[in-house]
Amino acid sequence: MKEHLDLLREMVRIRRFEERCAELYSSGQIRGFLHLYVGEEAVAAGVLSELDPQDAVVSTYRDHGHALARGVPMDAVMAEMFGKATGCSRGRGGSMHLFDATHRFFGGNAIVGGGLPVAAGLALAHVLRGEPRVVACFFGEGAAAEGEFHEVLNLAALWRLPVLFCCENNLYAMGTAFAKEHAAGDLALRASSYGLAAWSVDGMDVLAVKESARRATESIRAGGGPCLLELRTYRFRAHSMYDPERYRDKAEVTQWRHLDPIDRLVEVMRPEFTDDDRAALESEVSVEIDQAVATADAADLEPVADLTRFVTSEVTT
Amino acid sequence: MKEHLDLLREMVRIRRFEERCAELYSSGQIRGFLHLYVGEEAVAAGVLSELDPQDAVVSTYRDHGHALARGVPMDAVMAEMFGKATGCSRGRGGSMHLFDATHRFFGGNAIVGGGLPVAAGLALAHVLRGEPRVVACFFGEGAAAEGEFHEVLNLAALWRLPVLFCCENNLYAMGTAFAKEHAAGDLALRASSYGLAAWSVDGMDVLAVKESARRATESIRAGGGPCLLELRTYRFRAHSMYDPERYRDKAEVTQWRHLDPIDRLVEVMRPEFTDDDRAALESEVSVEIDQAVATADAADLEPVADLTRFVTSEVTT
Amino acid sequence: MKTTYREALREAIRDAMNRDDRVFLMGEDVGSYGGCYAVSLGLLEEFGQERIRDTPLSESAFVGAGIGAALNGMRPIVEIMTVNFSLLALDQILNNAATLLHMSGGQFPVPLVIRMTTGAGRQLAAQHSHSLEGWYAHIPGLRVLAPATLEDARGMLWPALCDPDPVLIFEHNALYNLSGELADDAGPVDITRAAVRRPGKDVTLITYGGSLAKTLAAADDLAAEGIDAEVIDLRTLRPLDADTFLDSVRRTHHAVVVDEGWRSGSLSAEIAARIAEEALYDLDAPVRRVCSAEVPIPYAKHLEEAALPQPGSIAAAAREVVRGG
Amino acid sequence: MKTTYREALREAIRDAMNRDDRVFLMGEDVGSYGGCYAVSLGLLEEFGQERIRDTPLSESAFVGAGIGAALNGMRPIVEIMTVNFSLLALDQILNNAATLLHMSGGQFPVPLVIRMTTGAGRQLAAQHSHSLEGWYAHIPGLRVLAPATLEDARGMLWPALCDPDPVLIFEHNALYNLSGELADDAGPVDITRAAVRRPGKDVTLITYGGSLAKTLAAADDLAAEGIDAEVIDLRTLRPLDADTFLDSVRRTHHAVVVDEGWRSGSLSAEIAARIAEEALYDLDAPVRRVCSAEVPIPYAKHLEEAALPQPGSIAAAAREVVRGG
Ligand SMILES: Cc1ncc(C[n+]2csc(CCOP(=O)(O)OP(=O)(O)O)c2C)c(N)n1
Ligand SMILES: Cc1ncc(C[n+]2csc(CCOP(=O)(O)OP(=O)(O)O)c2C)c(N)n1
Ligand SMILES: [Mg+2]
Ligand SMILES: [Mg+2]
Repeated sequence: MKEHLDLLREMVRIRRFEERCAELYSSGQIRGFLHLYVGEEAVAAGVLSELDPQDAVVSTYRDHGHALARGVPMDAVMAEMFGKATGCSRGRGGSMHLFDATHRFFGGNAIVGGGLPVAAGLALAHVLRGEPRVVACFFGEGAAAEGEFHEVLNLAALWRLPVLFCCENNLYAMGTAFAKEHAAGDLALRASSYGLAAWSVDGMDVLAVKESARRATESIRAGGGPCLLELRTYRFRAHSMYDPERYRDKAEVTQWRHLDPIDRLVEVMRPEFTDDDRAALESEVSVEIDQAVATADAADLEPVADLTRFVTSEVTT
Repeated sequence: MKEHLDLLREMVRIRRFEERCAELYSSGQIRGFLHLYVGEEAVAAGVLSELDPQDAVVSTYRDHGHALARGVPMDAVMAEMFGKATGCSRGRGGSMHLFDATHRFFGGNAIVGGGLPVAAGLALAHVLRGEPRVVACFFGEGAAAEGEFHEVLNLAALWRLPVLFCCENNLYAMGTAFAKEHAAGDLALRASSYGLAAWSVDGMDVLAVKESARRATESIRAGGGPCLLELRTYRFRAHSMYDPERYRDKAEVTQWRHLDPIDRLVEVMRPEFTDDDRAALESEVSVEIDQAVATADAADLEPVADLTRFVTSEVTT
Repeated sequence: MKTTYREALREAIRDAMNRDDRVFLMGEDVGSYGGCYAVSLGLLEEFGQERIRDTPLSESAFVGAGIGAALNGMRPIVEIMTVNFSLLALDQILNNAATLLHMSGGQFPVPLVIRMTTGAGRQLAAQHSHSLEGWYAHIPGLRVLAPATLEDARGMLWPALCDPDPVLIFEHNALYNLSGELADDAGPVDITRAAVRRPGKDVTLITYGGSLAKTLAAADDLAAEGIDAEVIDLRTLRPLDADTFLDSVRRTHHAVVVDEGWRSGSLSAEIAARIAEEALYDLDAPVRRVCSAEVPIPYAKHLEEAALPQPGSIAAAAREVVRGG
Repeated sequence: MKTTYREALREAIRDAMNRDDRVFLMGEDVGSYGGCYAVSLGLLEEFGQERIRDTPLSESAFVGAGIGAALNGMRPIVEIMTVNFSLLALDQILNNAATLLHMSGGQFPVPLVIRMTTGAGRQLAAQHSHSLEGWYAHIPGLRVLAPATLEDARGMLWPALCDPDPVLIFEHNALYNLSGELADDAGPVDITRAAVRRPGKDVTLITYGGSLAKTLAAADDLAAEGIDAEVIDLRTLRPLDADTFLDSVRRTHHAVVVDEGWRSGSLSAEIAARIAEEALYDLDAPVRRVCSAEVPIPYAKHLEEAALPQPGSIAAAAREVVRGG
């Protein structure tokens, strides 16, 4: 039950956070590109609950959920989207580029596929030092059409790099449906042709995701080489705040909303988990979010004079 | 028998041409990088014998065999390597960049994997115009590790582009053995995971190559989408003239030399094909090569004043 | 007729598709999504999915496919969402599109048009805010265009498609919503010459693309102070029409180059170098460049604004050049 | 000790591997083949395949893997066979290696070294003869080095590895066989300053890498005619040590920039622009640039030679600058 509750809390934190971000975007407090994770919470919550602090995470531009589930403080994430000095990237990254060295969160990469080679390299360092660690690398099914997907899967399988490839198959890459992106229907099958263990998971079922992540990370830590999980999920909202969603039916969205990962976990947790418990959880989360917004709002901007700081390292001798 | 003889002639032309090139390199008449096709002749001869004049061909830096088997005049190929104005690329391309518009030979590409997207585009034009043509695209097993291999196979399968992918698996990419290049052992299996027809062929058996190419081109012309042939072959000589071949055993080379595609075809053709026939063929080829060398040697250089011609088109109005 | 930059681009595509069967548009989300910046909105319905062709996320493959189709008789327009992602296809553009004609001794021209978005200013952060058109302007064999006006958005595509060689068109992301009047019969424009957008006699401000409006704004401010600036829009970044800006500098004796690229090694360096080579004795003061700060463009609004050329910094440079330090 | 550029590079790698366990070398054919240009010959036997790591033909993947390994505590040396193929990894270099530190607000430095061959001159034709180091010198966050001497071949690697940020080292293919004397105790060199390779008072010739020898040859010819040329080797292409060449130009009042890149938009433009900005009043004549012809480098020897800077064309430009048209 504790485990279930933790997963639920994580998913609710992400869901409410994203909803608040949408509002803050409308009110102009968040700018740039904003990609929400609503509907996909089970993936981040399930996978990342299986990682250790010493493991590493690589994410995409749709990175809020990964960051929060990894433990990056919500204050720092929200402040980043406000472009503040207290943001987890000191305001330089914004929504798409969350970073946190303390949590070994290697960022939000906004070039589709661009994080995969980096994940392979992080894992290579672990191999060279003989450390039994896992690098979780998130990317979309759209990214799987990029050349880097191929190069990195081959490299990781060849060198048995301890990477957990997490392909979030939400059926769309912006407006491009899966069938217009990939000639072959089964991504996990394709991935296994590289000589690594790969399978599909119901990405709307957080317990299934967690269980698969457990099996995969165990195998990876034991030296079994990389694994790929195809996490079948769906984004309930538009690709970004600019997307009028011309490419899909409302009915399809509704159908997927019936599979809401939060509702499904709550079902599992009933009747022990009561309406009151739910309300308590929601209000706890809401306090956290309000707090994050308030501190972000109050925080200072980086001084303009510091614009070119961090282009190169500040060498302290 | 006529068919056999044509295949044999083509292979012998290539073999002797390459041997002459090696000599001409040693004597300094050919310069730059020179990649010989010795041992792989059955692939070019077998595949290209199944193509029509309206089909198209895309090749690599190891392109002499493809050019000759496609019908590019030997004079023009040799002159190109001499850097002469009469060369098939007017001396600008050299060994790695043979081109011939008349024979729809779209060149010699020296960026590993760089020809594949171009082949897809050539085929796309055929599709858009409704022409039942085939684009034969040659590349090595090393190229199959590049991202472009993945992107193009997916695109071609997705759009059912009429491309015949000819993967010349000669077991080495420069000094990198197959097993150090690819995690998965079976390239044809990998390719078929994209949803296209792919199979392996004994690339040292020209009749098997031809038969496979026939099946593949028939299927492609009939609208069956792309095919991939993994042609299992071997280069008898070094990767290029700079390669001291530290990475492989002499014994391995010797073993493969026993599978010499020319010898094997001759075996099949015996006893009808006599030693005298062979000698006649050899001398016919030798005359052609002598002739090509002589005319190349005698030909003029492009005037230095024309250095910047063809950077952009010369528009004649 | 009242229109926008976006609509003018769309009309140019529509017109080209109607004029020539060999023309088709291909790129990520150009079809059912309507184009990442909505340029191709509605064209799928009009021309069908053969000619308005959504591609997978495979920049190298579909740009290379454009090259192959161009080699084989078609006239493709390839859209790369932004210049940032074009790096994934740069090998195809440099080593194939720009090179095949010469390398084949004149046999294989590549009549391809590639459009892409460039530039910063919308808080999209480092990986979405590059201005790398200067790199493309370095490549022999390419023509590189930067429409900064409605006329050019409407008129550059057709001559680009008629060019037998590859042409790249850079659309600055800040311009899509630019609106204004465009003649009903607006059509093809000259893609070989720079344009004097504002005549003046005291200083030559040389720019292009997304910086044109900022530079014109600076010129207005300068006018109020009695400095009469001439503003030149390069329009064609390769081959450069140097005559137009050299003529101007010979008249004004002062030059400022405005370029959203990072300063070191940007196109602005080439302009400044040409002036130093060809018009040195006409200069009454050193050439000044106003460029982006040499920093990955940050997300936060105040930092991004500080990183980019602005009317204020342009006017300040002009003042310095004209009046001295 | 008598050595070659190739051996000096190898010795630098060996030395770094011995000094620091975190250092490893990775790239195509660096191991059993001995390196495409034989730089790493013998190192596989010495250090084993964990640390001398052959990669598949996947430039983007292994360069990106170098970035990841550097982020995670290692000190990788990544070899890309030539700059021509580096375009396939340019996205990783620009959008990750050069950008992560800033984009993460200072959290993630990338202590990576990437070595690659550049340049023409061996009849390798268009796709193997590019000089694109100028593009890399445009990227904020990178340090870009071009060793032109045995000392620099031997001495640049270690300080590059000590730099907390990514460093690119460009080795001109014509230099590998350069031989000469190197001090037995040759070691790390300063990687921040340009060097005056030949002092002179009449004209400043500014160059780097593969063009240094040609420029020195031109200086000898000029000396015979009574023109005393100062030759500056930039060594570090980013960040540029402008002071060294500006000081020189202020003394000689004449400048010629020699750069094997294509002229328009090459690094030479940046140098010329800096001179025009910072030393305009010191110039007695316009700056001249001697660059490669703007053409994909052709195979034929006579055409290739005509396309590249040569001692003759360098000397001619210097004469023109000093004596006038
Ligand atoms: C190389 C590259 N090409 C295009 C884009 C524009 N783009 C951003 S997100 C996206 C869709 C990616 O889809 P997918 O990988 O499925 O991830 P999802 O957004 O569905 O989570 C595209 C095309 C980009 N950022 N990078
Ligand atoms: C992108 C790129 N990387 C590296 C090279 C250097 N290179 C030239 S040929 C070659 C090996 C290619 O092997 P394979 O594809 O198997 O073809 P083969 O030479 O065996 O015919 C390499 C690494 C190159 N030309 N292009
Ligand atoms: Mg998706
Ligand atoms: Mg091979």
